[in-house]
Amino acid sequence: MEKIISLEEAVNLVRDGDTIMVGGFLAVGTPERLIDALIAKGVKNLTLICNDTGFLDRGVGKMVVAKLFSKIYASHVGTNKETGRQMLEGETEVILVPQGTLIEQIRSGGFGLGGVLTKTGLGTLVEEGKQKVEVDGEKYLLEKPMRANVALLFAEKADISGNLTFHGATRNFNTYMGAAADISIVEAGEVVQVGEICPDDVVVPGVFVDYIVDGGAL
Amino acid sequence: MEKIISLEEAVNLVRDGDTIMVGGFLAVGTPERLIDALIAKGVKNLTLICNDTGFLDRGVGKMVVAKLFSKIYASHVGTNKETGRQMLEGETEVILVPQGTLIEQIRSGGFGLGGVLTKTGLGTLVEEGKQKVEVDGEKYLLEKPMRANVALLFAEKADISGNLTFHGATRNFNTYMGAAADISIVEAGEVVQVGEICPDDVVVPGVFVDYIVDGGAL
Amino acid sequence: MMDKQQMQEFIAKRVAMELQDGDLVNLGIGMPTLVANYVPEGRTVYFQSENGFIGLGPAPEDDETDPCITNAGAMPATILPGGSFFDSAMSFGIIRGGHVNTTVLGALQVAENGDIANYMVPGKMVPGMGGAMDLLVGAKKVIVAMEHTTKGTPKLLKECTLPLTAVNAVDLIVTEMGVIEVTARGFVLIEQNPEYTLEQIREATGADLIFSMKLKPMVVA
Amino acid sequence: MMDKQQMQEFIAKRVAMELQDGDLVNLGIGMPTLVANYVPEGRTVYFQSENGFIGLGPAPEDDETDPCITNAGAMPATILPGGSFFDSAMSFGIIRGGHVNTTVLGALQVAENGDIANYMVPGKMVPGMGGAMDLLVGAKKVIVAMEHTTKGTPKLLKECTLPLTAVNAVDLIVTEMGVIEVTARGFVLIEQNPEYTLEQIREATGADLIFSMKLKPMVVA
Repeated sequence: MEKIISLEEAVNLVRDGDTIMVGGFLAVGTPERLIDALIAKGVKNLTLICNDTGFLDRGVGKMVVAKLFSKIYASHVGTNKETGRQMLEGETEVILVPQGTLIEQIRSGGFGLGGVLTKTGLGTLVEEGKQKVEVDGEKYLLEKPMRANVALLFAEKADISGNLTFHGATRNFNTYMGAAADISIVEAGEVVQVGEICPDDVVVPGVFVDYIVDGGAL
Repeated sequence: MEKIISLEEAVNLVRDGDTIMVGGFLAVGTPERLIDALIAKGVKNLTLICNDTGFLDRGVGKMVVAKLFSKIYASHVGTNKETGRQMLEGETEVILVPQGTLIEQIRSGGFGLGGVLTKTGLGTLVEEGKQKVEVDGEKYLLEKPMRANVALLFAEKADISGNLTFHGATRNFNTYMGAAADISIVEAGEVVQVGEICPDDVVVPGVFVDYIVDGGAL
Repeated sequence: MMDKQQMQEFIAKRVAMELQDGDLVNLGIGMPTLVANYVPEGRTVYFQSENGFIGLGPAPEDDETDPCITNAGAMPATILPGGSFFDSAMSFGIIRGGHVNTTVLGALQVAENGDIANYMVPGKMVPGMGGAMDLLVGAKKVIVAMEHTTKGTPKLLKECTLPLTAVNAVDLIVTEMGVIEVTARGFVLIEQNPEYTLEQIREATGADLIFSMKLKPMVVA
Repeated sequence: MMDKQQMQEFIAKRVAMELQDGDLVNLGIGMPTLVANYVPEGRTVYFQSENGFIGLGPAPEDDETDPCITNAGAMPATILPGGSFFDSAMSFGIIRGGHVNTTVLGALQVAENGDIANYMVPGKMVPGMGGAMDLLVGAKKVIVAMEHTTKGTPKLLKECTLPLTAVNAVDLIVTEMGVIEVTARGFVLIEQNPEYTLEQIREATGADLIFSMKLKPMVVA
């Protein structure tokens, strides 16, 4: 059950037209090497699900600049003026999603739930075209589960069975995206042998990780 | 912000008629001292939300034997014949909830969500009287959020600001019940000073913990 | 004739042959638990315990028991290297989300459309569903491991008479008599324990039983 | 007259006085961030950062920067003893679930019923709502910290004209001119910066402005 693959093998798992989820929050906890390799490979017409679109020169922002996306789901795109330009000029469809809703939609997709019932977005543009559900007299927006073909994630450490640990504010969306994608690839800052991570310390169990790229060996 | 209280102060926070959530899975990860103290105090007419009803002599099972509950929500009561007796003889109302639904209902209650959309229980007695919601042509049961007046929890270790860590299979329902209760009380195997738990290692942040009883000092 | 223990081992051994290398598997309490002892050589199977971990290992030696490490039946357990502990929300996210390859459960009744009843007998025995409803809905493959009848009364039926645990959930049934696939056409016997005749198996089954064109003897190592 | 920086510090100082001992507080990007510098002595306030931690501390010294510890604006940050890191699901569980006592946000417009617009100007500037919609819905108390007008154009209005971030969400507005409560009767001025006359404040406000019977001067330490 060796999950370690090369950067080249990893990016070959992403195909034109795929929906990808990418971990990270303003490029903190983002798999930069996987992103660089995808740009070098030149995949096309991707749909992105990510908290934000990073910066022109960091995180998924580099992929925006390289025009890999035809559609973007994100909670915030204000730190990357190229996203704004593509959106305003109609080159890329950008769907803004409240951050807390976005992570729950991903968790729903990964955890077999039918969606998210939230008050967030009620009475705003976010509710347009969406089903509302009343629970005990209170109205909630129904936000649908999200899934992807491939998740590209970052972790501080992975054992070779895919158990992950994190440092600092890098967990963000990395913890649930693996569950919600058909294929999940983790760029790990350090890869260790099975048994080197105490079972009490595992943050994401290996069942959600299909492949690991050793960030240290690159 | 010292959250440490005595066992006596802790049980005085539970009042007759309260709904309580109790952590633990078949009495593993259950706050046994809090339970013993509540039995000694003799609160009445409680509603219990717990994974199961433990054993006659362990976990919340002791409270069942002491007849503290008028209503019980649990996924499993088969290990405590007294629960079965009270249920069959109509002394206590027992509502059986699928385990994965129960934990999500608690999480929903604590996390401000409107409920849980799940296929679990469809076509069974569990769906009786409940709303169904269709999402993209698929039917889901809507299971409502759950909240409690008081949560009684167990953790391996707590710092005095309430950050918690766990060992082994004791996390179970302990991680989310604090969020879903007006007052949460943790019986900690060990209490340490602020700063002694690395921020990366915290499993439950102190914001969900109102009071701590030092299990080691009892 | 096999005695009860032999019968259970026979069933457990046959179920174990269904487990594939790398599978994440959840075993129900009781007979299904035995399956862990018979994983075919050369296959690595990870066992999930719904009380909160992956990497369930064998029962510990008496002097190594950790009260915080128990299986879903609260019996002392161990965790294997590479395992991980987590809470119930994660545990059932794994289960409901389709990340468990196979679950093995016992049953009181199974219907020919895959309905299953295994959590209560009204007015009599109401232990509750625990994690079974989620496992039946979420696991990719559901195997029922049980005796073919309850003292002669069929458990494989046209329709369940007891309250259902899940609808259309069961994929495969392994009993001491044979291996039965649950298909759109109903129960299909794909393996026959040579100790029983086809007529005996049909009689012990409370629904139509189709004999597979590829019917094989049920053999375990 | 205060210059822009003085004005922002003045507003931030006044907002800080609203924070109570033990509060969990989330500060938006920009001016609200300044509030952390002015927590009244003797009060311990915990800052939550929606990118995943509680215990947000001051910016680090240059040689102590940890690239994995940043605030919600991706700027280098520190975590205080007793802090904890977590993922976005937990972070927004805390926010949406009502566990944040106070959030301080900027705004483009606030309406007299508490509606707020602060995440986009259609066709022009569309940064996105980030965590703001969740904070506005989930935090127990919502304080808007902003300049009273945009170069003379009122930001406190009868109705917002920009797309809303949330409805009926704002509790208190702190500007360089005064402190305004959002009540069922509309905007109520409860504190007045003595540098401005009541008439000036009324003129700078695009909705009815009720002067509180208990109107006080707006004073900061």
